[in-house]
Amino acid sequence: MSRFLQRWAVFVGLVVVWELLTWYADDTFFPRPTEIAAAAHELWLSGPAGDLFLTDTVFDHVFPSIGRLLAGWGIAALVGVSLGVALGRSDKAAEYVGPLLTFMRSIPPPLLVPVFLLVFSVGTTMQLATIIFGVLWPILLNSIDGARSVDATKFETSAVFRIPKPQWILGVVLPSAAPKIFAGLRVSLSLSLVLMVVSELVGTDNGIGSQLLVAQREFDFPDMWAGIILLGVLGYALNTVLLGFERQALAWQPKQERTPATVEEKAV
Amino acid sequence: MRALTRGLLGVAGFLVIWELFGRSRLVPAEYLPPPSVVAVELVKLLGDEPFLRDVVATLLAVVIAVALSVGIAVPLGLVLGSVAPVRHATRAVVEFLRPIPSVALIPLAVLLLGIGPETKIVLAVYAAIWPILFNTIYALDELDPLLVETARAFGAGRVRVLASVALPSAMPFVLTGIRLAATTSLVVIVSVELLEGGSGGIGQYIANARSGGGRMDVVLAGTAVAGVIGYLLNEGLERAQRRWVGWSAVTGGRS
Amino acid sequence: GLLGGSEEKPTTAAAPGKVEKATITVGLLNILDVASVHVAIQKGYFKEEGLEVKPEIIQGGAMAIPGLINGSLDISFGNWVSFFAAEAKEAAKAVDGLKLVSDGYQAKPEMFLILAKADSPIKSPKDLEGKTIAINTFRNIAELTAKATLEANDVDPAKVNFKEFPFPDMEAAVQNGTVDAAFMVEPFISRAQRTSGQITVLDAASGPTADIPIAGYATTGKFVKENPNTVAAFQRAMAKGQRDAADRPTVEPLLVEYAKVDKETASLVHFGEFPTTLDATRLQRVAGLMRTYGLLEKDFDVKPMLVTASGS
Amino acid sequence: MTAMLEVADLGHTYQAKDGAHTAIADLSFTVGTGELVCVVGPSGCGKSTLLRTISGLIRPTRGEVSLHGDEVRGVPDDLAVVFQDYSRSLFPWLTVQKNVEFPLRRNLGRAERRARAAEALEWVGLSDAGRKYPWQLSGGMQQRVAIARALAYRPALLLMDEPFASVDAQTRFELEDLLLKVRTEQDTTVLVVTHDIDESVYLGDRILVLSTSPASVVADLKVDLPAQRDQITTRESEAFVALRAEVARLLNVGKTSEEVKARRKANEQQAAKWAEAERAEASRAEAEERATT
Amino acid sequence: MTAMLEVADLGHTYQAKDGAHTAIADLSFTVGTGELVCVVGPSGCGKSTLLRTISGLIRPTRGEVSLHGDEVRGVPDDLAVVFQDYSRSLFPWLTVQKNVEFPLRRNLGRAERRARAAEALEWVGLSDAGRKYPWQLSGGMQQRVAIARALAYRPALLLMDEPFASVDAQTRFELEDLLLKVRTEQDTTVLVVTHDIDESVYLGDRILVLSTSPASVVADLKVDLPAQRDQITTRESEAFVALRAEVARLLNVGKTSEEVKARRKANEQQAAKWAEAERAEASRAEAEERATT
Ligand SMILES: Nc1ncnc2c1ncn2[C@@H]1O[C@H](COP(=O)(O)OP(=O)(O)OP(=O)(O)O)[C@@H](O)[C@H]1O
Ligand SMILES: Nc1ncnc2c1ncn2[C@@H]1O[C@H](COP(=O)(O)OP(=O)(O)OP(=O)(O)O)[C@@H](O)[C@H]1O
Ligand SMILES: [Mg+2]
Ligand SMILES: [Mg+2]
Repeated sequence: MSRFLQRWAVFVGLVVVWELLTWYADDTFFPRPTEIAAAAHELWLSGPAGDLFLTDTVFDHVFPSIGRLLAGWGIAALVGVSLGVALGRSDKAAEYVGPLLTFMRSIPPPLLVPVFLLVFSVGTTMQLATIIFGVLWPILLNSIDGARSVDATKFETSAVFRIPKPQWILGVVLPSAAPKIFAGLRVSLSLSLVLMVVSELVGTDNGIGSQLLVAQREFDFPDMWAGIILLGVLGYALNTVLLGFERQALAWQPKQERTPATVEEKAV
Repeated sequence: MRALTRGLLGVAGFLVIWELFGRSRLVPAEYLPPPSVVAVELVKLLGDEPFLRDVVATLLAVVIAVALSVGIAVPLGLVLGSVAPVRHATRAVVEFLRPIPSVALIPLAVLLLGIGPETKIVLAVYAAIWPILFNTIYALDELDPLLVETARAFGAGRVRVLASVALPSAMPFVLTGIRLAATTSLVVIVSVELLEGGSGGIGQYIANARSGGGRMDVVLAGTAVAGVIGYLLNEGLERAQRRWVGWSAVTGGRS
Repeated sequence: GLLGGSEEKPTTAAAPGKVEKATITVGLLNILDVASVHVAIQKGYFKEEGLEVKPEIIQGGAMAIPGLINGSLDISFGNWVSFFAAEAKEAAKAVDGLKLVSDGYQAKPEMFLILAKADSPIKSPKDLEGKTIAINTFRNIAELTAKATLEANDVDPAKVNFKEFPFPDMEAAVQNGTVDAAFMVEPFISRAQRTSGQITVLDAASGPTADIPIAGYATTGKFVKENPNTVAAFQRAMAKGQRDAADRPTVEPLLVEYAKVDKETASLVHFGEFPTTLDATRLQRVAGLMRTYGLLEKDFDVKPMLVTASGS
Repeated sequence: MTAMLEVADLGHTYQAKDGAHTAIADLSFTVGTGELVCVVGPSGCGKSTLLRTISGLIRPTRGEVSLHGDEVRGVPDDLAVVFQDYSRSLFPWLTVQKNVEFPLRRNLGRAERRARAAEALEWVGLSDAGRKYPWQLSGGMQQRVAIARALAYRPALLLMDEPFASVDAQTRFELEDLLLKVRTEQDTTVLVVTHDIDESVYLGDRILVLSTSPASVVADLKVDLPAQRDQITTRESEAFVALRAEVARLLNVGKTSEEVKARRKANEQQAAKWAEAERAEASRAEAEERATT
Repeated sequence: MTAMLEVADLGHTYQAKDGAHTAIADLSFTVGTGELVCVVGPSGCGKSTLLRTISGLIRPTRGEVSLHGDEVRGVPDDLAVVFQDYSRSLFPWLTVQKNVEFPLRRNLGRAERRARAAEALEWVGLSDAGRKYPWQLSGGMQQRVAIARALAYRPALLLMDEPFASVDAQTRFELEDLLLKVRTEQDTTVLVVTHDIDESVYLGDRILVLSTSPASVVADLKVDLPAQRDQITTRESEAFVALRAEVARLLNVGKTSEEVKARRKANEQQAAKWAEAERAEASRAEAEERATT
């Protein structure tokens, strides 16, 4: 409960400061939070009761976007973790494809959109490709790093007991790498929101990102900010779900390691 | 050396596939020119002074952005990773801020910072701090408590523990975060240049090539240059990683 | 500095005169529409007025208005729809609103074309019903003119899907069937016709939208108030530039240089008009279209935005 | 002798998801300044937990620890610990020399810190290893680095958790004597947890015998041996042998089952027979020695 | 007895940035099937390195290791190791029970695996700790988990690196006997590295004495004691005591300086005096025992 308060007190405090600042500055580009909230309500929550007050916009733009985002992130997570573990445990494989991957990692997704357009043509696949291509890297790199950093004694223990490959990967490498993999997953999850927007720059007629950019172009700042806030809310919600999974998966971590209170002076 | 050969083999394999694909007439060569065509354009570009100036502009912006992100994210990560109340208190704000795309922030950034390179650098920093921040926090979570207890038992204060125990121990993973951040800021900077222009750079060069009638060979050559820059940045950082935290490779990351 | 990359060097220093601000930064896009500025720079029209113009290349319109408000741009090129929408939303209220200082570009036939694949079943505007058309930006001049001309051809615009694609990607999108047709401008039209043999379905700058104004140059009310002479000088130089831009041999080599268009395409492109005067009645047509298709919530009078030239 | 360390009604319970575990039930004892107290007790009885509470790393759930009369709340000044898990307590990114220098105060100056570290490494026989990294050393060598680090720090209170567990017998003797020498010279108060009963008698001014988990004090024995110990003469003394047996006996007090009683008897018989055997061996060795010289 | 393990001309040099370090100079020995060989040697001489090469974890830079006549190239089948660094060799994300079950083959079936793990945990006295995590255990308990894991695996070849370093004397005796029992029942070949000379004699069929670093074989002693050992009768036997002294003597052979010679003499004298003392203690204990019963 106190944690809850802690968390939201700061948040609410910032919103209040923002409200006061924008009220004082009175700038069209920075509307007041209350105006944004009104715009958001108008955009998404003024629908019929039968649809839980959700407007058509939610069904036409928000849900498809979220669907693409989750699919893209999910595929990236699958590919990133499996490829990352493989590369992390095999120096040879890493040497072969490492430079290539670094090279691809440095290519801005917007530049690749035309190429994806050629290769995938259809809207959703192309957008998925964009999202995957953008969010894969943190997962991949962190998984490689995590898989590499399995404690030497644990590696030797598993080797000595001739732990079969699948058990070694699932039972030793993944748990060892789990904290790092989760760091990558979390960075990627919010990155996938960013890429969702990027992927809606081209070739779409729906989506949160596309709407946000239209609002931006029309100087409809309350709507634009509402879009930004929606992304924030989504990011927060998705992250909370992921954190829940993470807590389950990392429950074994010694308490003092989990929240490294040991770094702090325990004594008051 | 052998690692290098293998890496080159990997790249060569990719180029061969692309060449075959490009020549297969599955797609018109103007839309996706094969590497042989792009390579010619690339050589031309490398002799082109304005292009080289654009490369320098992008590179400088990336370096500045990475330096700033490290300067912000590492100390912040140390604080958030080690002081639980602060982490809880800021979590909502952080989680809210992270998913806001730089693309949506461009007009606001221009409004606040003008059209110069500051805008793209700030947007790049905004995107690049997250991997460093999170990797730092998670690395601290993994910190062996016995190391901390050792330092504390010998009278090290909180700051000393952070600087001399937590940071070195987290360093390998933080460096991975920095490697991610380096390419992320490269990507963001080129994207901003590409989408909005305003301050030169490879992205703008590519955008010009595109707007002048869709010269895909120039576009891909520019893309290849961006990729090579990213590769070199990463390679440099990996070297640093091997040198500074060589111990982690031997001990398997953990003490 | 180095961070600036290959951004163009400012033209040589100007003779001191009555202008309040001798060096002005002008936001430009790398497209045909701004040929007149390059002509004016090349021919020294700005220098004659004691002005030094520093072109700042922006890629998207999104940067122009914040750039003006923020003061990084003194004057910027931009399309009328954006300027009117911004003004209607009072986006630039902090700097006394946006002011239009010079006309820029105006449609002529064969400039806004909706193209389809050579072997496409779409031959006439009527065939576009129920199809997907690529346009560069939603809710902008392209969508407005497309809808207006479709309607004029008895097609219900509501029955046509629009998807956003950047101009450079449209040719490919049409070729591989991602969209059925695309709304293109020069030089992409010439390229698509030349390399893929795409065919014209509809000229979007015809009928109700014939000679529709496209874009021009704006600054802020604040800038006008503080630098009236500078603005006037800019207007005079631009008028000359606009006039000369109509001359094809002058413009073609410039295109190759600044817009990176290859020579062959440059010799094929269809240019629009470069009007030499700002005319409220003409511009009001754009506002009217915007009102019709819901881009403006209420009637909008463009006249107060105009800063008319004070003698030349 | 003033009481430097005072442990009063100490208790500690670890909280876990699946229920609490009481590691220390109720401990009270004091240690005077300059004293060397050995703590013996069965595996898992709470010795390491005790050291952790004394060093202020964990707060006891009951009772209190005072140093110089002040309750220990954080980590006290001038304290050094040799952890049982020595290999994890060395910093892998620092060389051995730097590991030893790590806790030394900045104000000592670089040269002084170097000198102290070098000296301590020499004490433990690792002069050559200073520039290596801990993971390049063997287990026993790592343990000696941890000892060197604690000694170089010159703490007022030195806590050691089975500090000689990983070194060979010969080195162990040398390290024991080293510890005695250093603590006399520097007037350090020392608490040593050990599993070796002989060692506890040899080293200690007092021996604290703990019960099985949760730990409580079974006995607090004064070691009535001359302050000046010697691996040969001390270990042969009547008092040493008596104490040794006493400690062994006390260590089994906690257990009460029939089986344990039987085992105790067996052990004591064994001890007797052992002694016999030792004697035989000794005379043999002596004979041999005479033969070789 | 057939030679199960054959080590021939083995040498290992660690490469480091700042020069190479030769850990093993030249080792040759064989171990027969079902034999229990103890390895003793000074700290840092290369014992752990030897075990690493035998288990195929590192490739020796010279010579070779063969098992059943085949050169060891990878990790051989049916091998278990108790690492010196036991705490790091446990998986922190698995409970103790799961840690012990971890290496057991899937085809054993769940119930069988459970049963074996439970049995092994009971052997080492940790029946209650099965559902805890390793980091919730004391050092000695963790070490016993590592032992239980190796025993539950029922390997043909068992390598143990100072497996009893962190447990108290009583538990140590019990674990020694457990090891002897298990290896007889399961006909396991065992190699134990230990620092405790008594332990090496008590446990071993043979004792391999290594020199100081780089390791070479100083002596390969046959332990001429009845196969059936007993903590009491065995340790009192003449042969035991003689061997004990022999090993102690040999361990110092590697050192040649004057100082070391002197120390050796002192040690042997001490051993003699110690034996005397032991006897005295034993009789005292006996007297006491008589008094209490
Ligand atoms: N972090 C922890 N969480 C829960 N229980 C713990 C924790 N640490 C130790 N314990 C328990 O507390 C008891 C005492 O542990 P402690 O480490 O103090 O024993 P010890 O006397 O040092 O034993 P040893 O001689 O084997 O090292 C043990 O039963 C152990 O299981
Ligand atoms: N990874 C390594 N890199 C370099 N040198 C090493 C490495 N591991 C061990 N050594 C060196 O090899 C020698 C032998 O080490 P090893 O661990 O085999 O000794 P040990 O006999 O097991 O000693 P102890 O009884 O102290 O555990 C030591 O001098 C050590 O410094
Ligand atoms: Mg302990
Ligand atoms: Mg060893």
